[in-house]
Amino acid sequence: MKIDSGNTAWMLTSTALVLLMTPGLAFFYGGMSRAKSVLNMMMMSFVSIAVAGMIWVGYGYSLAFSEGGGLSSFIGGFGDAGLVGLEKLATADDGTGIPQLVFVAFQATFAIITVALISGAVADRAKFGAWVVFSALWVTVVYLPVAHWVWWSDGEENGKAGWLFDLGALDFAGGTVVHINAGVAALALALVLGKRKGWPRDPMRPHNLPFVLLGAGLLWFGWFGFNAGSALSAGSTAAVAFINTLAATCAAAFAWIVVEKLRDGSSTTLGIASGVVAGLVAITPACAYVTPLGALALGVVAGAVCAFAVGLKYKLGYDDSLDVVGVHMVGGIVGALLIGVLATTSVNDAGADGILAGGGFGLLGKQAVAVGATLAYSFIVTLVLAKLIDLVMGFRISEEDEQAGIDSTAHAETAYDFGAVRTGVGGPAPAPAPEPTTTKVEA
Amino acid sequence: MKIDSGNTAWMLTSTALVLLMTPGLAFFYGGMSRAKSVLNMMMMSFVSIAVAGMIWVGYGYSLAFSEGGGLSSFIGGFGDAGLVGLEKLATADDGTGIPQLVFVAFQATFAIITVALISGAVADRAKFGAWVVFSALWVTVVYLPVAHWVWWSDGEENGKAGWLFDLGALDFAGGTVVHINAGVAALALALVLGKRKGWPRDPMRPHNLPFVLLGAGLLWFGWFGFNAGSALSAGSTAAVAFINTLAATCAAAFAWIVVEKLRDGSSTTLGIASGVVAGLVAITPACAYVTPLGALALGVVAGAVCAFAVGLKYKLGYDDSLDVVGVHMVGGIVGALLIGVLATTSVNDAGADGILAGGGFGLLGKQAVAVGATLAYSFIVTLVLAKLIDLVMGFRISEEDEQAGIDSTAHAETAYDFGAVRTGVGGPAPAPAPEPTTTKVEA
Amino acid sequence: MKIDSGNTAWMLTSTALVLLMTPGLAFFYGGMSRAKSVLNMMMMSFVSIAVAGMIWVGYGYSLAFSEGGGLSSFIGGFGDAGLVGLEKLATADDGTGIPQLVFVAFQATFAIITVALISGAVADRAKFGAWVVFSALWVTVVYLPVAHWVWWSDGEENGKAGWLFDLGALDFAGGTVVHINAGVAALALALVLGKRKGWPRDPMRPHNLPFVLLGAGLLWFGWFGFNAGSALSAGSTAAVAFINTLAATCAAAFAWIVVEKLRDGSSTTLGIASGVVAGLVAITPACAYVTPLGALALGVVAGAVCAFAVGLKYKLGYDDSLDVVGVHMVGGIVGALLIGVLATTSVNDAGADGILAGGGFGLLGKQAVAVGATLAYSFIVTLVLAKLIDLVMGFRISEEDEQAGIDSTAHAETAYDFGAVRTGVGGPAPAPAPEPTTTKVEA
Amino acid sequence: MKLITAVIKPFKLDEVKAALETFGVKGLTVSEASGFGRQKGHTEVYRGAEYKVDLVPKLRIEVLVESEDADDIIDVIVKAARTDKIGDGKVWAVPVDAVVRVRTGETGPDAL
Amino acid sequence: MKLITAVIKPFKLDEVKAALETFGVKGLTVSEASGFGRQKGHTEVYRGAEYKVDLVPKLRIEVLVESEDADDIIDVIVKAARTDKIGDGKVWAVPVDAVVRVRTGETGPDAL
Amino acid sequence: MKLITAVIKPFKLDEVKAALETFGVKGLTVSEASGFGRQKGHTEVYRGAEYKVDLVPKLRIEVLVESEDADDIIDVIVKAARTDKIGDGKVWAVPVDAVVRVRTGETGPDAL
Ligand SMILES: Nc1ncnc2c1ncn2[C@@H]1O[C@H](COP(=O)(O)OP(=O)(O)O)[C@@H](O)[C@H]1O
Ligand SMILES: Nc1ncnc2c1ncn2[C@@H]1O[C@H](COP(=O)(O)OP(=O)(O)O)[C@@H](O)[C@H]1O
Ligand SMILES: Nc1ncnc2c1ncn2[C@@H]1O[C@H](COP(=O)(O)OP(=O)(O)O)[C@@H](O)[C@H]1O
Repeated sequence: MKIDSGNTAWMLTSTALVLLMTPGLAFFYGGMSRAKSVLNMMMMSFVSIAVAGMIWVGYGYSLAFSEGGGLSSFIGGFGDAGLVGLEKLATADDGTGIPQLVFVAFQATFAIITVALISGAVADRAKFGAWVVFSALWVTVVYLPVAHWVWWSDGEENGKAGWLFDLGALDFAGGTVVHINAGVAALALALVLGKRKGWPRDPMRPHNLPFVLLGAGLLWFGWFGFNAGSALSAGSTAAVAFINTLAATCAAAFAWIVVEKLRDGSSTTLGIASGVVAGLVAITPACAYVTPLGALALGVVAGAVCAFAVGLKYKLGYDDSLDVVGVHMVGGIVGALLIGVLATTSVNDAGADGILAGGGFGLLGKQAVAVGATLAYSFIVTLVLAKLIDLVMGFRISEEDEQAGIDSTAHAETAYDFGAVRTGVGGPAPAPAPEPTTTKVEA
Repeated sequence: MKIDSGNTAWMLTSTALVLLMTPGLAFFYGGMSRAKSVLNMMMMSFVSIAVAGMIWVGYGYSLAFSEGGGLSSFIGGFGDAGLVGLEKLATADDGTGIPQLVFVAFQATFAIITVALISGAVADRAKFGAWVVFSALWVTVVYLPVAHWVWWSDGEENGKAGWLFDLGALDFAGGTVVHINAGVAALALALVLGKRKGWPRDPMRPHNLPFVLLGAGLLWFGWFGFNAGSALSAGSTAAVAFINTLAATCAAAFAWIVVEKLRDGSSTTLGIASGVVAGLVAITPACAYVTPLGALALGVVAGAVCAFAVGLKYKLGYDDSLDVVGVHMVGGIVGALLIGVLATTSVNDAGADGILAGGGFGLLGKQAVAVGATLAYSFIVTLVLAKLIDLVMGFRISEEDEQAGIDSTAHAETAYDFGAVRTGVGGPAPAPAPEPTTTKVEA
Repeated sequence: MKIDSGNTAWMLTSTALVLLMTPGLAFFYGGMSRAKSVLNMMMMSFVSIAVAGMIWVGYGYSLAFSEGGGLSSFIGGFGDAGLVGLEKLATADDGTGIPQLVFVAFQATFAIITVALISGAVADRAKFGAWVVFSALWVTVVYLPVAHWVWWSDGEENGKAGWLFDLGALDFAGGTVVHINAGVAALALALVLGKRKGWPRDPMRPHNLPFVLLGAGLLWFGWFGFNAGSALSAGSTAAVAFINTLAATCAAAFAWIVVEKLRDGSSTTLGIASGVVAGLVAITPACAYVTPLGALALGVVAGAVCAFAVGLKYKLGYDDSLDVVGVHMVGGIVGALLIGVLATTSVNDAGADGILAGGGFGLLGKQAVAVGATLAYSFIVTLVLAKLIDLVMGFRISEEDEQAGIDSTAHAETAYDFGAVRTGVGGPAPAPAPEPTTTKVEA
Repeated sequence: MKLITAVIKPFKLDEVKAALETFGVKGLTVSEASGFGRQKGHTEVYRGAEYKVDLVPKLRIEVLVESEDADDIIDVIVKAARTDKIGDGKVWAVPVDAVVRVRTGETGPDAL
Repeated sequence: MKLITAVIKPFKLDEVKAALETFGVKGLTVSEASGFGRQKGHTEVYRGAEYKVDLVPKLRIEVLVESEDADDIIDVIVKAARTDKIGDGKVWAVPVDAVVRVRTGETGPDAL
Repeated sequence: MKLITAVIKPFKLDEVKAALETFGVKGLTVSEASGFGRQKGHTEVYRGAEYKVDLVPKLRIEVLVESEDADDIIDVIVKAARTDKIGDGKVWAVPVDAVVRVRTGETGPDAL
């Protein structure tokens, strides 16, 4: 069909917006880290862009979004590997009239951010090389299949599709594929890597809260591309997704700081930033299926639940350093399940009716299956993958390097140098030699 | 009418851009604050998003942009409360073909930033809870009516409309509704709260000038959505608004630093950042009504006037901490009045001719009425509101808390922790107890 | 022709995106500077926006993009000075249906960033006033002609056009006009200004690496407007440009840190950020002419080559402080020449076939001519210009001011003030007077 | 001569400085520090985690004075820095053998 | 009384502090510093440029103690701060004439 | 032994360090500070507001030396740090009872 310049304009914009989310995440996470490990944290996000981006062009798009022959319910094939020959196609049959390569690019940014999200669980202590290997493998064996399950169909009526798509589970913009998936993978990774030295005894507070807010702001901004862009067109569905994304986020941010105020006596910056993200996560799967008032309600629940969920790690004893589990996994589950309650076709014919709209418990059931399947698959495969990497190359840095700070030991840099007194990277002295030695820290 | 995907794409983008302005503002203001109160400053912006966003969905849009029965010239009604039933509508009769909910979301971001702008006047010293209450009430009793006066009409010829709309005063993107309104409210609030301890004797210089520039950069970027988005379509009017926004801002930034150079000997970073914002403020109401050369002239005037206006507070003795009055109120007035001089229908048929285009003094008169009405209404109502809040719950923190820093006393956080020596939130010792005590600062 | 709202929406967005790149650049460069000169670095970017923006409206657009009578192959005329009368035009004959003023604004942002790019070569030591004069003159005598050579044509078949356009050299989004041009001008300027005191003996490491990443992130985001926006429409060409921009950047970033790891033992933050920019630079001229796999290859080459090229300055002894030459000049040349190898009309009919697509060496030859001409013209004219400015007003600050830090001596500010102990701007004592003196550092 | 060092609460700097100037002290040097003493730090709960913070921010003031003024100046500092709450800090004096003013090379009490 | 000053590697702070507390020290003051000694710094190569970095980050701990404890405390610090690698730091003691606790005005050993 | 402390202008660090190394000093410790003295600070006008800034950034250098070198070293510092403008700083010496090198446990002059 003919290219629709308006839909294409919105999708180009959305793609750029979603790409910006990963640098935004680097700040959200980096600000929460300690000053001696902020760079490593940010590097994990940036290298995820590079790795997942290259994979996507190479074979990722093809495995996630092409027909996979007999395995089509579970994984795609290599027909579109290298994106060869897609240059002049418009996305065929969906009526949006956007060039195929725009859809490819849009989806690339989802794969990128999903893997980057996981890194928050392993702040301060993951070998950088091991992280690079992990991110490549994880995209391949976890992300691509799950994306295929939920989003792929050949577009024909009664045609082939991913098994969760077939089932009728709703996930508009990636609650299961992105957030639950990343959140539970983060849990698995935190378990394999173990706790940071000193955790939870020592304070490991955010070293730069304005950066956390910067990250939250950029994430919020980019998330409009994520959610409203998932309409693949600039029309009423995008409009609904957009206003709901705003409404739910406002409510969740507010709910989080109210919980803090009541429970702890003060509302914090970290709290409002986390509330923003929790709201965004929870509305993601639901944004095109609920009313604005429904979105407000969903936001309140997500903000309050996640405000409590981030404390779980202290009780259960896993060091999910920057709360990926408490925000993304829990928030994603809240959103996915509340679809079963709040969804209504009055908003979007392509949706379904949840409990409150008189649709009964059927939808909730399907949502639970999708959640459960994603949790189980992602957790198990990630656990195995991480263990394997740990065995083969070691996933964790030495205790000495961790204490000195991973920025200087792994990247030969320190984040800041404000002083009048200029010092070096400040790692442990290179060696007990009486004469100047040469530490190579070239860039 | 049918949805126009191109116009919708631009309005979705614009809405996201304008939303980004408030986090941008958090950095613009936060960087200007002192290190011990930057978080509180940024929190005021972020919580404004949450509060105004929820109100907008609840009843704000309805009061501002729906028909209000007998009071229609002054305020809307509750017909669209909760946005119920707007999901599938396109904006009716204006020919732009954007979904109604996109217009709702776009306007939400205006309400949000307007109230956030005010917070710059009360840096370091406002109770956070009181700010939250203030922001909710202020949006309701000041913003919604003024927005209704200026922008609402039922779309019929000789139909109903807000009284300033009826009058024929021009305000393309919100010079009166947003900037003059916020600026004069800031003045009222600064008067009610009083001066910071030590002001103006002590230096209270920006603690992080790069953040100020970051804020200015994000504001500038987002402002293209604010101004060119106010065309509600992607066509010639948006194009004019866009280039004028660029031209005026360049001129104002340059004018400001030239004034500094001549007057003080050096051009400063704070100066160029402030000049950018002054230019943006001043061109806001005028951007679709003047030529690019007119915009350059308007920018020069705005930059130079505001560069002097920010010094006024020292002469008059009100502590408008981050120059909301000097930049937004004064810049807004400059822009609104210069429309009366520079506007020309050669640029936009929907505009009018000012003095230079041979339109006489009529337009200038109308502009003056709109400015005067907004100044008077906003100042008085804000003053009363703030006094009331002060009486009921106290608007200002204790002197001791102010000195120790509002970040640690109100939010139990400090913005930065760069040191090798890790310390706590650093507020005053919790209590003279010989044994460890527990300060609850959970988040 | 009629306005196309979709194309216009995308071009409005792209223009805003490209404008954001210059503040992004301010952070990329500012983070790499030392703490005592970050503000000056950022000011150079911001003032470039102001200066180039005003010039563009005044006469810049006209000289670059209008018909220049007998000199039309080399420079435009003054027919469109002041943009008078362009308000209601759509861009005439190119079929994109965007308003003329949108094209004007889009191109303005290119002129702006090109001059700002140069400033990285003269960190810490250029008189601010001299920089302002330089930026105005450089845009006029270097940028405008080169842009005219490469991009201007009157749209008629066999009509008039810039001489490089005529030649058939390909530069989709500005590899020669922007990057090679700025890169070689940076070299000339670094030679005229000389080395920083202490360079290369003293460490002059980035003072704020998160800012470098922030800059890289914003540049990347904005660059999608730069490259995909250069299609001037939202269709297949933009789609190709977009995915290629992503692919090449991922590959270049990864290649750079692999080089570092192999050569130096660690991958650095500065490395990945530089790799991102190197990839963006190199794909810029090529993005609409190669396949995604071609873009990956081009990215790998660009990342690796530039990772070595930034070390050249130490061998050759010019103080290109923030690696403008090594990244923009070298990266730009890599991209421009690789078009001759990788271009294929299978992607874009408006392109040409390079060596691999069976087009022979002809295209490579044309590319080499365009590169050579830009290098020669820009280098020589910039050298003369800088020397002249140096003679007339002095281009470099005093050694004492440089040592004390240009932020405090030229702008009367310091970037940060985190301390509990509040100090002043910290420049050398104003004068040996026993009584308080007044240093004017007003803003 | 003596070197008097005072570790005080940061927000008391202005008062201490003012008091010293009133007394006639001609110069002083300030730096940032952190410490603990009786004020053993405190336990903070942040985002559900409880931990002990035992170093509290302080400022460290150094003043070179003539020996005969030492006691009075200690007194002045103590008075100005006191809040009567735990953590108010310490002041101590050590003997100084020599002092030189860099600019002029003056030594001894003239250099103060 | 004595003032003991120790310049140590930053990451040794916790151990030194713990050792001092175990010994019975009631307070201390910490500040950031940088220094060089035998550990002459090192040469770094960054982005192709080679340069000498000669100041290495350290922490500076000050403890006021009774004269008779000084030697033991020096010992305790030395043991806790030692890594046997170059750059471990210095500890020194200077005589103190007077100490006052700001909060109470107590002086002498009572003020420690 | 003596502990020599010098408060100097920040940009003089390199010169002072070089001079001390030439003299044969084996180590030193640097920290950031701010201070005032004759150089009473100055009045600044920023954005229309006038205020007094009275603390100016300085660096604080500490060097442990053998007693007999103390005077010479003070001299070396004073020469290197001098700009002849107000605010050049102070140098002082206090007696030291004991010095220990952490790494080896050496004491006295050997530990310097
Ligand atoms: N023995 C000591 N040696 C060095 N500094 C000390 C010592 N005791 C206390 N201090 C410093 O004095 C500060 C206040 O001491 P603290 O005992 O908490 O207060 P108070 O003296 O009011 O009981 C500490 O934070 C620490 O910096
Ligand atoms: N003479 C000195 N005066 C002051 N401080 C010193 C002196 N010598 C060493 N230091 C401090 O002690 C630290 C460690 O000294 P160094 O000689 O490197 O280690 P080591 O004693 O193990 O050989 C230095 O970084 C410096 O801060
Ligand atoms: N009495 C003092 N005690 C401690 N430090 C002092 C004293 N006098 C001056 N200083 C330090 O020396 C620095 C320079 O002193 P100042 O009197 O301004 O210069 P000059 O000695 O050249 O007149 C001050 O900033 C302060 O840090």
